[in-house]
Amino acid sequence: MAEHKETGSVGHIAPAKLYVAIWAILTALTLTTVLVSLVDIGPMNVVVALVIATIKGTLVVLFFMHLRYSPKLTMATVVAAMFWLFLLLSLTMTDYLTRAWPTYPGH
Amino acid sequence: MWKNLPLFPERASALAWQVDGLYFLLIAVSAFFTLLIFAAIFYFAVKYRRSVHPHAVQIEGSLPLELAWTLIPLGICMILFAWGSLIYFQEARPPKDAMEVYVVAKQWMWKFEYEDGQRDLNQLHVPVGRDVKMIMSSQDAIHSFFVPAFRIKADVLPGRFTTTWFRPTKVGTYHLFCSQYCGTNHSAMIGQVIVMDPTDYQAWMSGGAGGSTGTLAANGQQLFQQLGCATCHRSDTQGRGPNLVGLSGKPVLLDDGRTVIADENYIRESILNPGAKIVSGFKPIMPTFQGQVSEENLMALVAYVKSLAQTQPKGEAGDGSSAPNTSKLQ
Amino acid sequence: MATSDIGDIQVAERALQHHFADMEQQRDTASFGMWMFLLTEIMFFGGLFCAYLVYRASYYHAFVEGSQKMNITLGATNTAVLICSSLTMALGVRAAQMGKPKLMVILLLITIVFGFGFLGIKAVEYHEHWVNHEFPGPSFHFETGDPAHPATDPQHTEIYFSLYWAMTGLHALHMVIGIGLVAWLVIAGLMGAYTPHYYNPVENVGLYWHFVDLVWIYLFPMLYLISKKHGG
Amino acid sequence: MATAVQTVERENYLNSNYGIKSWLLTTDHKRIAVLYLISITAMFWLGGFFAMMIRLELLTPAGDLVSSDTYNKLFTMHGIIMVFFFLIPAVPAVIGNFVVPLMVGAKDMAFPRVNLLSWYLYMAGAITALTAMVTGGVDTGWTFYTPFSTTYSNTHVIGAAIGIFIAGFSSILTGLNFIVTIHRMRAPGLTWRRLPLFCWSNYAAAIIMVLGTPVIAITLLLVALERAFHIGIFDPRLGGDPILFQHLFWFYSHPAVYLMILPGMGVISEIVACFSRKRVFGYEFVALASIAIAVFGFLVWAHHMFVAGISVYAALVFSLLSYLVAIPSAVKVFNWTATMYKGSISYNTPMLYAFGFIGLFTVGGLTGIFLASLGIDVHVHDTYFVIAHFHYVMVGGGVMAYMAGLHFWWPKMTGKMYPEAWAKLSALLVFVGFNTTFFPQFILGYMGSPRRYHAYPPEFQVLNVLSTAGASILAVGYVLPMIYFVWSLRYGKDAGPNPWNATGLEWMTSSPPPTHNFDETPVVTWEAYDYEHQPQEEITVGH
Ligand code: HEA
Ligand code: HEA
Ligand code: HEC
Ligand code: CUA
Ligand SMILES: [Cu+2]
Repeated sequence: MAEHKETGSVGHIAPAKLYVAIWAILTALTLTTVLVSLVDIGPMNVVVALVIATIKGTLVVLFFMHLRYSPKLTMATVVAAMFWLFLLLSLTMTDYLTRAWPTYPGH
Repeated sequence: MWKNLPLFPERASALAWQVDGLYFLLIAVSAFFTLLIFAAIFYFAVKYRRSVHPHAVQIEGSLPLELAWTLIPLGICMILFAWGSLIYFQEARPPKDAMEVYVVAKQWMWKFEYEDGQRDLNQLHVPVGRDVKMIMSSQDAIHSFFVPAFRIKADVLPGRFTTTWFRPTKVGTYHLFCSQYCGTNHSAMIGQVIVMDPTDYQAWMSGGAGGSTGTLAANGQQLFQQLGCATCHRSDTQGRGPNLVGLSGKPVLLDDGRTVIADENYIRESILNPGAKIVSGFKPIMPTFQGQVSEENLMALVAYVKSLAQTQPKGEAGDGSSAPNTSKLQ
Repeated sequence: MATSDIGDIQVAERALQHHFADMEQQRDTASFGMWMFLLTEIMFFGGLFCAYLVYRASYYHAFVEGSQKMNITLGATNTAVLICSSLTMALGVRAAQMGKPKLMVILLLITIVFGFGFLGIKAVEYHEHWVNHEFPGPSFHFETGDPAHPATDPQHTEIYFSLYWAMTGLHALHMVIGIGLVAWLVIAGLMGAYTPHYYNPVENVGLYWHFVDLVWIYLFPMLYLISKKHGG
Repeated sequence: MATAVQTVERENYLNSNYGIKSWLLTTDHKRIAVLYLISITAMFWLGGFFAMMIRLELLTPAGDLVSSDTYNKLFTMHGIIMVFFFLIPAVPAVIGNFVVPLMVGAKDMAFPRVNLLSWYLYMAGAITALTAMVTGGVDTGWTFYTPFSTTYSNTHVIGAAIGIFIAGFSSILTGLNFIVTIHRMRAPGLTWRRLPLFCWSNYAAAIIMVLGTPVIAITLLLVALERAFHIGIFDPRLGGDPILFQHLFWFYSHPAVYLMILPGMGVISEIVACFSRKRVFGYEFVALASIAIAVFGFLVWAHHMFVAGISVYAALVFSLLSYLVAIPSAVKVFNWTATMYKGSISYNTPMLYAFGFIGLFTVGGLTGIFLASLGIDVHVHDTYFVIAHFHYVMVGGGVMAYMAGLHFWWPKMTGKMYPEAWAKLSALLVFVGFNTTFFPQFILGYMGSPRRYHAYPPEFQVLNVLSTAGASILAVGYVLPMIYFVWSLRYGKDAGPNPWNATGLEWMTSSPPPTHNFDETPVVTWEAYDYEHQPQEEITVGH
């Protein structure tokens, strides 16, 4: 079969300690994001919240979901998902964010 | 028979020629490529038919050819794109001194309100040679304002204004279609655009057609008092709200640092959803008027606020005179 | 291709479907299929994320007011519960990989308990919103929190709640399905269906479970933690 | 010709098992393809029937045949059926399902049971939607624009939306199956560069199914929720934005139009190569063009919304991108044409349809260029120009390709040849009827005749009469194949494994293929379309 090189791609067994460590980090990050939300740092609130969520998400995908040990094809799938979601959001926003722009200078 | 078979729409606006020009170019490009492909297929199919050409010559491909038929169409496309966009920008940019007509679309009719307060149903009267700007919104579903002879079309949305404009160049009566599907009588939501001689137009105007009740702006001024807007928006700087004189068309600095142009939609939004854009230096205390003003009243309010931009606000003068620049016929 | 010679080979062969050449091809295929499915799920939620983004940009203040009705303590607890369930799920898959079916069953059962815990807490929250008329529709009622800020339109907060219910509701539905799938694994596990040579279903349900966790990881800050400061 | 006398009937997927159950519970991709073939044909007839009703109503300017409400339901149901229940599944689910596993040398799809589930979901969706139609109909147009669909229509919108929602999952699962099959199930030696272009284009289409369909699913779900609970996401009275619906709708529905054409393009590549007896010119470019269309197709959706009230700047971006997506299509058209150069061309029915496809798709595609141009689209948006454009690409392109493929693989699917002379006649009728129906609509559209109009101004009548006349010819052209295909099942000549003497693994097994497709897994050592080494003499049919 064309793409059958990565033997044991799915079969990788990660140490239990690693899982527990990831869990600890995730829990800590949850606490952090709640605490940060209680202080007002203006627009940075959103940024921090999303960055933390993204770190958490990445950890889940890489370790709990074994993406780190998965074939390239699987990684490509994840990247494609992120990319298309980005397309949906960003191209929609090209409309909403520029609606109020003037159609010509000096209006 | 040929009388019943017109093949090309009338051209009755300044813009129509430009659209048609691009259309002809597109037809030429399409005809060229279509004929090219048809001719090639026909020629190959005959020349290399199995009976005379039993053994195919294997040809893998050719990079130069691939590049050629990628880049040449691409180049043509960029020209078409640029031209099309230029026309579109013109369409999206109403001239400043255009005469304004407010349009309320609803299932299944068109209501027009002229600056002077005339109202009309399904018939739009405009003088020839004058720029006309349509400020439109819908009471229910989405409709679309389409006048083929002018080559313009714009959807009419509920909950916000859309605009379009045209300058009629030929006296006559033209189709007005609702081109966005809007329910049972969508196909009956048609009307006429009647382009008149300026003198006829004046006569029609003063004929009191449609029953005028004071100018739109004057109505708006009344509402402005009734709804209590005037308690906050005063013509000095003492009010709790910003002074609206001279607002329309000017850039407004918002408290989040953005600047927006105070066009019809901004004024509309300021009334219905004042929290969305807060003017810098003011508190978000203005209550929303969503659900309290009808579409028509809203248009009157907007017309009034816009009229305040003139140095001598029409509404305040209360003279109900026709638009100040009627004389500027082109 | 030669199959390995370890003991459970028979279970594995029974599980090999006729159109695959070997277990490895079958396993890779199943896993890839699952990832593809999760990709479609992302786009499925993506439509809602898109609506959320657009309206949050337009009606920021109304969204802030809506988010203040959220119970952050419960939300955060639920996040923690889901993370714990993900841990037990991951360990459960690991147990299956290592050929410890009993351990796997226990871990999966704990996962189910966490799952129900999440739904229970969510139900408490839903109930609270329901009695407060924070459910979109004719019965919706919302007082703007701050009289000094009448500019926010309660109707826009209604949009916030529409999105809140749609997103968390869809997520909860995924949880319910997930619990069902894990329960199925438990039963099959008790019957000895999985061996180190054949545990695709465990692996795939695990992927699904983590994905549902992942969605919540985003929903939590988006819906609960918009801003504490009034009127932002 | 008579050489292919089969003495003992070989066991094949059709005769290996009889009985309703063996069909309804089958996991054999070939049988599932046949199930799809039957259901999709029924849907095409139903959609075609609605089309004929539309055309009859439009014979006169007055709205005299049916009431306006009925007319609105007619074009809505015509659009919904033709798009969601006919053309989107047509080529992939019927032809793709049958040939892709054969082409890649696999015993079946990667997930045979999921494949069956897809068919059941399709049926469930179709029945739900049809029930909504029978019990009162839907009148929103196939585009379901809000707030009309959510607030003002009082027809069975929820039923139709749920039907499409369910069928959407059928599409998602089919796409998923294709992607995984093509990645994981290829025979040894069948590298990506040796993959037939039909597989490439189905792969590209599958990308769209998998990434786009979920978005329309959630969007229609929101429409249903909005109707049921008034949640206000698209309701302007609550501050919701009806244009957001259009964004979400077209995010799927524009790529969906490529979903409808891409598999068809794959069919054309196979056929042009086979009947020119040449390798497809610029194979790599054609293959990559498919992927490019699938990816770029996601970037252009707002070109359906140029006059909807979107930002002028967004309109510019989407117009530019719409031009870009046209380029890979152009590359394909040129490469097909070049494939015929110095070929050895025969005029069998599939090839006639392929000629038709290339010509009509070119016209349809080039008029797409008109629409992508902002200045022109403002005028022709929502007129018959758009109707003509998309019938040229969908009927002139999509349906032509489907017919081409059906004729091409019919011998493989059934083991029988269809009657060539009748088939040629019907191909001709379809071509003539099609152009008579839809060419006048370009003129109508530029004249300003709006679409979805039940009655129209009298000056448009002559062109409309012409169009209706053409539609009648078209109908005859579509009825004929139906008759002779059924006829051929009994009276057709035996086809033999490879009647076209084509390359491709699907031709290396018997017709109809055995349940397991291949007696032993093939090992591929040659390029796709290796017509150079395909012996010439063996051609049994055609001339
Ligand atoms: C199979 C379906 C299909 C396909 C393939 C296409 C292909 C294209 N479509 Fe079409 N389209 C539809 C189905 C399809 N469309 C439908 C259903 C609608 C209406 C929906 C509704 O409102 O109900 C629609 C509507 C539609 C609109 C919106 C119109 C409106 O409502 O105002 C636009 C605007 O840009 C558009 C553009 C294009 C373009 C640029 C292509 C391109 O991909 C075409 C590319 C092909 C070519 C260009 C031809 C081959 C090239 C050459 C021979 C070389 C020479 C080329 C150049 C010089 C450029 N289409
Ligand atoms: C795959 C897609 C597809 C296909 C194949 C077709 C096929 C046809 N379409 Fe359709 N069409 C659409 C997709 C499609 N259409 C869409 C998406 C719309 C927009 C809907 C909307 O606005 O929401 C539309 C709209 C549309 C309109 C515009 C309605 C309006 O806006 O008011 C018209 C008008 O002429 C039309 C005509 C036809 C005709 C004559 C055919 C013919 O090709 C059909 C020929 C087939 C047959 C006739 C069936 C087989 C023959 C028989 C069963 C014989 C017996 C029957 C009789 C002779 C009565 N279609
Ligand atoms: C309670 C006081 C109050 C009332 C009543 C009120 N406004 Fe305002 N208005 C404000 C304040 C404060 C602002 C500036 C902050 C903002 O943008 O919301 C404002 C802003 C505006 C603006 C934008 C002005 C700019 O400079 O950009 C417009 C237009 C407007 N109001 C129109 C109206 C109209 C029309 C009414 C009546 C139907 C009305 N207002 C009633 C307080 C009020
Ligand atoms: Cu109003 Cu169509
Ligand atoms: Cu499109």
